[in-house]
Amino acid sequence: METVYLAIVLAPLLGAIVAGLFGRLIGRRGAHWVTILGVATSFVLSLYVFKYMVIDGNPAFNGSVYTWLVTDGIRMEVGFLVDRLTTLMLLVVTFVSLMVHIYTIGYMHDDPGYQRFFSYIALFTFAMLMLVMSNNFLQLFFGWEAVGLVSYLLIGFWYKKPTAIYANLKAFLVNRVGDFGFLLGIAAVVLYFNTLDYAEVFSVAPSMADATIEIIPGVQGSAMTVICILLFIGAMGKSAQVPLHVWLPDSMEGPTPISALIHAATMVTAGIFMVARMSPLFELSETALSFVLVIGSITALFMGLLGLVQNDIKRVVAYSTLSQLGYMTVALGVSAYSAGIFHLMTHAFFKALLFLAAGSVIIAMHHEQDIRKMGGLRRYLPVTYWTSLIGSLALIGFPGFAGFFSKDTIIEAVYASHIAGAGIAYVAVLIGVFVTALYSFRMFFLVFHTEERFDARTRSHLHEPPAVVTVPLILLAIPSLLAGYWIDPVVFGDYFGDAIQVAAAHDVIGHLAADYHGAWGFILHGLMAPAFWLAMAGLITAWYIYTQNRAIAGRAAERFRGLYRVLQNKYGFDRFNEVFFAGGARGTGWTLWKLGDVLIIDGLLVNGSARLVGWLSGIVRHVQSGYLYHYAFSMIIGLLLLLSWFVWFAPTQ
Amino acid sequence: MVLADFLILGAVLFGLSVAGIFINRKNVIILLMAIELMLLAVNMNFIAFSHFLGDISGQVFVFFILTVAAAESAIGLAILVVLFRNRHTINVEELDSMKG
Amino acid sequence: MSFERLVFYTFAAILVYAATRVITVRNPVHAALHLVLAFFTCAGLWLLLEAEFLAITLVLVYVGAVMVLFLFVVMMLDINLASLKAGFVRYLPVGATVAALMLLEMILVLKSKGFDAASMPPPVRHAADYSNTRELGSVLYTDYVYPFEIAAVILVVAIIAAIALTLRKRGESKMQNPAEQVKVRREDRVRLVKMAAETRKPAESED
Amino acid sequence: MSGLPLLSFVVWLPILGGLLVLALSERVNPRPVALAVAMITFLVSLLLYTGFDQTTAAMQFQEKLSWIPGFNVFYHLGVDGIAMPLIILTTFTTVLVVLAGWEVIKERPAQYLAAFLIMEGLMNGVFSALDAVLFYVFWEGMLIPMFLIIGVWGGPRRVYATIKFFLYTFLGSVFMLVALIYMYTQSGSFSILDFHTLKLGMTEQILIFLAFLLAFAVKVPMWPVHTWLPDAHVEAPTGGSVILAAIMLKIGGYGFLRFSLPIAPDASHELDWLIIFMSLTAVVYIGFVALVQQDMKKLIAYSSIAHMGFVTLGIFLVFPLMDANAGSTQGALLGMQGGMIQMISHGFISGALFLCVGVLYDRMHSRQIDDYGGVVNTMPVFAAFMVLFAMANSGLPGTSGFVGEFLVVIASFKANVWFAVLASTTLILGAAYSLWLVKRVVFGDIGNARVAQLHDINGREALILGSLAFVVLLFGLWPAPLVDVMQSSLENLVAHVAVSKL
Repeated sequence: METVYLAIVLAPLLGAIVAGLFGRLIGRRGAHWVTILGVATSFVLSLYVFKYMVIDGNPAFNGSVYTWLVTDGIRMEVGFLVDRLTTLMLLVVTFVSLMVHIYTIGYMHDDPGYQRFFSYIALFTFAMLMLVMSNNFLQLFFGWEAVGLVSYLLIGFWYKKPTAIYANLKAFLVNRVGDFGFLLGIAAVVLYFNTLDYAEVFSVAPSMADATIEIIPGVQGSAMTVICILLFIGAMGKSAQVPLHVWLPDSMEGPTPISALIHAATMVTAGIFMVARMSPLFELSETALSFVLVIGSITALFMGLLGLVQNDIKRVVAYSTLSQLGYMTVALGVSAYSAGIFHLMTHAFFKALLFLAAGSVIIAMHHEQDIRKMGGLRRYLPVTYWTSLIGSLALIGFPGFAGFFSKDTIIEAVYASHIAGAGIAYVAVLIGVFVTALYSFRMFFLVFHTEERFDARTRSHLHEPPAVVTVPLILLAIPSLLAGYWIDPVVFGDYFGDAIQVAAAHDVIGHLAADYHGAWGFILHGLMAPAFWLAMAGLITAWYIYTQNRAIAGRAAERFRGLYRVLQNKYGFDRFNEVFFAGGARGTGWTLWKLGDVLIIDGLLVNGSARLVGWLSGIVRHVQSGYLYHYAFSMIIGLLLLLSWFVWFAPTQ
Repeated sequence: MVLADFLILGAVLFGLSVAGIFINRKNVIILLMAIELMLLAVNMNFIAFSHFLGDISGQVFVFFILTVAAAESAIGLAILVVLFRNRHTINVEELDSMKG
Repeated sequence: MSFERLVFYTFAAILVYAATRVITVRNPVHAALHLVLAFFTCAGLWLLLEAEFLAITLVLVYVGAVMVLFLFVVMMLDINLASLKAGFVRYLPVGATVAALMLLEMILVLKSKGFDAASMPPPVRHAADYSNTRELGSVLYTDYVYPFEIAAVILVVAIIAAIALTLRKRGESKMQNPAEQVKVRREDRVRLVKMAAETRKPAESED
Repeated sequence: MSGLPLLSFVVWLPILGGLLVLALSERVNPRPVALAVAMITFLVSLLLYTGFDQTTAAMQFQEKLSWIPGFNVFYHLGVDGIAMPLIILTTFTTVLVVLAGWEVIKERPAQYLAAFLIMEGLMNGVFSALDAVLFYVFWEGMLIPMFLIIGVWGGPRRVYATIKFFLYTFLGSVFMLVALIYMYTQSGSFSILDFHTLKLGMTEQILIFLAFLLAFAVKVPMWPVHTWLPDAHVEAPTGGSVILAAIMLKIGGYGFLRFSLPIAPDASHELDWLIIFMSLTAVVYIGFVALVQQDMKKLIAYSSIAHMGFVTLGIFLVFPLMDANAGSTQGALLGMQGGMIQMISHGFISGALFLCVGVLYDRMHSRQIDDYGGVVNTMPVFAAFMVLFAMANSGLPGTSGFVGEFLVVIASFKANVWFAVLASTTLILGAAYSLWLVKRVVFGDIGNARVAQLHDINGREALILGSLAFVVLLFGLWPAPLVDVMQSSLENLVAHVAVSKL
């Protein structure tokens, strides 16, 4: 089986290298065929692994493939841990990546960097697979940074656009802030477990539950809490949780396919996957779980709110991704890891769908992204219309759709959880449902239903994009509809087996499973739940405001002008980062350089000492006056001093 | 005739020659003479010690001091002559070309 | 007051007076002569201390040679006295204080117990036939022969230095340089010239 | 193969080669001759690797001839796991530098190449000398060619820079000489190995340690005494700053491993807080300073100071680790290996970055970042290399820059949490200044007309950058050969240091 796993990982890499280095040789068609072939093979192999692992029920595979470095008793190697969690992630990543590859043929059709783009997204798939399949912290970190690198390259793909190269630098640096915490977490793991291998760490973990670490001298903190929080900081950076979320909206500068692939389906979920993978560690620290919960709920609610005021189609979807990531983090917070992963899967499908739909709208409207200049596209883009309707319904959790199952389970789980902060989280998550419905259908109506707000010239060649764009939309619409019905095995069955360990006290899923009887039962039960009503309320208010009486939106913005302005500049995060961090860093750098280096060390010590010697010798020069008698006098005075020393101070024997 | 008397005399001579150096700092010849005087004072002490301690080596040393003093004044005067021949003056104030 | 003490005090007085005059008189020639006087009185004192060889040497060497040299130089260089004497007293106070201070300290040392008559053994009175020169000579050529040689070398060096410093080669004097003369070669002096043999015609040769 | 005096070849071959190039500089084009000499030396140094016995920490390829019998001084060469990789780094970089200076150096190329070859020989001598006097001769000799290189072929302010460089290093090394002589008086011989076993009291050790510290801190350069490096780099010609960054900084680190730690373990243990404080300030303080530089070479120079801060941190972690877990040196090897690998990898990366700036400088004759912009539009291949090296400089896993930093951060976390926190700020700062440089120079629209006329890198430059990229990626993905070579030597050093000498 090891060769299969190697093939899954190396196929996209091979495609990337061939497309990247020999792009000009194999031409545009060659490039996209090579990469699609690579990703397709890994998708097919993932299906095979899914059958082998889940259907035939073979045991998980955990072996090291290549020893990177062995020092001081710590083995650092590249290894694969393929269990049910990995297979699920493999499926999601390779499927979405394949869809995006196919979609890109249409989207990047007339882009000069065609081959380069394909090699990057194939390289991204390789990096994501390395991350997902790793069995030790080193390879996880390798995948982590490689994914960050490729997202940097992709966001800045159109390097001529100054906003793009600003966005990719920002994305990389914010990711690096997350990786800063992540690396410290790994170092802490090495300190306490003296190994990087998951299996060894998880087996020893329970005995380390009450180990202590002294961060602030004198204060003994719980080691597991510190490790989990540090690892979660890494996840926050990658999965764009509140303080480190600032890069995701800007990453929309990149081409839409990568927004779909990276910033909706795969890379941003890496953080969620990592926390789920580290469930044995997280279960040992209550404070870490509540920390995750609080961060998740803040992100879910407040990022959703921002979605309301965005006018760029991709930005709205980006903020909805942020909010949904918040939901997944909330799920992890209440130890409902399976629900989190399940939501990750469903979200990957319908969010990729929404992004690609937005992409196709953009292609049709000739790269017009402002929803205020769209409207009434229902008649011109039927396929896009229906697929994005399915996507939106799945997003808001309309019963029967994929989103409903995963999001409602999370809401139920939060309701059932007793972790500190669960109450607030439940409230935030509920309001979030209403807000999600509101902004997603606001976008939907403004783009597809209201009056046409574009000029004749765009209308003249407004037509459905080619099949290569619409086919992926349809292919993605199917799982957005049906993925929900896998809830039975994935969430409530023991699909994950020992991949995810949940402490008895926190087992909210087990608690929910008590009154869960089949998917249909779940739907019926869901109809009575508040979440459904809030979603419908959101949908209706969106319908009323944006199709019937748009003035209300204007008046609301007018009346709550303060709140509106806060939402407009995204709670001031961007300005704060720009002024405090970037400006602060440049400021300190400047003062340290000008004051520290140039003035003190160079000016005072180095050149200063040279000037001192010069000044001193200037004085000493005058002692040699050239007059004979001065010399005679100094001799005699010297004699006198000697004499008086001899007379007064000399030690008599 | 006590040893102390001679030593006091030597000291007086020495003091006078030091004062002499300070006083006519500009006349090199007087400086040389003051130095001769100083040497004389020193010899006086030597001889006094040699006499009162009955040890001849004091006088031997004076013997050598005389030779050195003679050599020194000879060369001093030679320098003075050459100096005068080149600079046409021996006034110390004008001879400050060796300034730092 | 024994006669000896009387002689000592007169000589001392003259000596101090001569010394003060040396440094205060305006004319260098007078200064030199006062110095001669000082040397003579000092020789007298040394005779008092039974160091007659050195007294005579002092008179012979110093007065005879060095002071003559001084006078010779003073006469030769026509020094304008005015500039030398200007600002005569500017350094007087400093000089006086330094000299006084030194004198004070030396006398202070002398006043200590170490030097008064009590602690010193009485000076040995030599017999009439005691010859200071023989004693000095015996010591000089036995224990101090090495320094003696060095003293001789110093004197030679002084002589050569004095001559070298003041030597002046007058342009027009024709001097023979033996080194040059010896170094000549045959080619410089003799030049062989090849000439055709000339036969004398019989006729011309008679007249 | 042990018959051949390999080390003498490695030391004297380039020096004689340099003199040869100098001799026939007028008659024949010196470049191929210099390249040939450099290549032969590189191949000979590879023999050092193949013939190297990785199991023992003892000195190998030893050569010992009496040099000055009067003072018991020997011409004693030998190399172990610590020195051998550095020698190969030197020979490898010199080949690249000779290639890099091919077309660029117009006036007096023979002297330029000869200076580099002679310096290479001297540096190999420094790494392989086992006799204190021999070491000191090579150590001071090495300064002269660099003094000439910066002084003659440098930029406008070269005289100030080169004098400052020379005096700074010289001031440091004078105290080292005093320490060496003192130890000679104590032990009667100048052999470094004897110094390692020489019994020394605490005050002696502290004084000797401080003497060595001054010499090596200036060389590394460590934080307060680093201001000569940016000036030297800005004024040095491309080849000069590559050698300066790639090898001369490593001599400081090598010095700590060869002299300070083994000779004065107790003093090092006593003063480890000072070194760690200086290294951490270097990482953070210089990180910020590098951020605001306007001159590309100065930025890379400051970045190499920050990276070298990691080396000294890694080396001196052994003592806090011993304090942290009661004397056991478990984890100390991690830090030292991290420091050592960081030295080698930094040699490649900063060498490559300087070559990149050199490539740009040869075309545009300006090092100011603002003069560039959108270089990727006219020089795509070069842009790819530049981005790769910038990523390696910010410690991206998969490149050799990551290996050293990863090991040092892990070891420093074992020693003290705050060391690790401060050390890993380099993750953010390193990425910040490297990528901001790349953003302003490489990406974006074409900055100005002159950038528009840039032509992409030619075969020669591609060969140089390509080989460096290959090595950076090779050691990033497969660091095993590098680590195994130094494993036994570092274990021996850690064991030696753990034992007190009082």
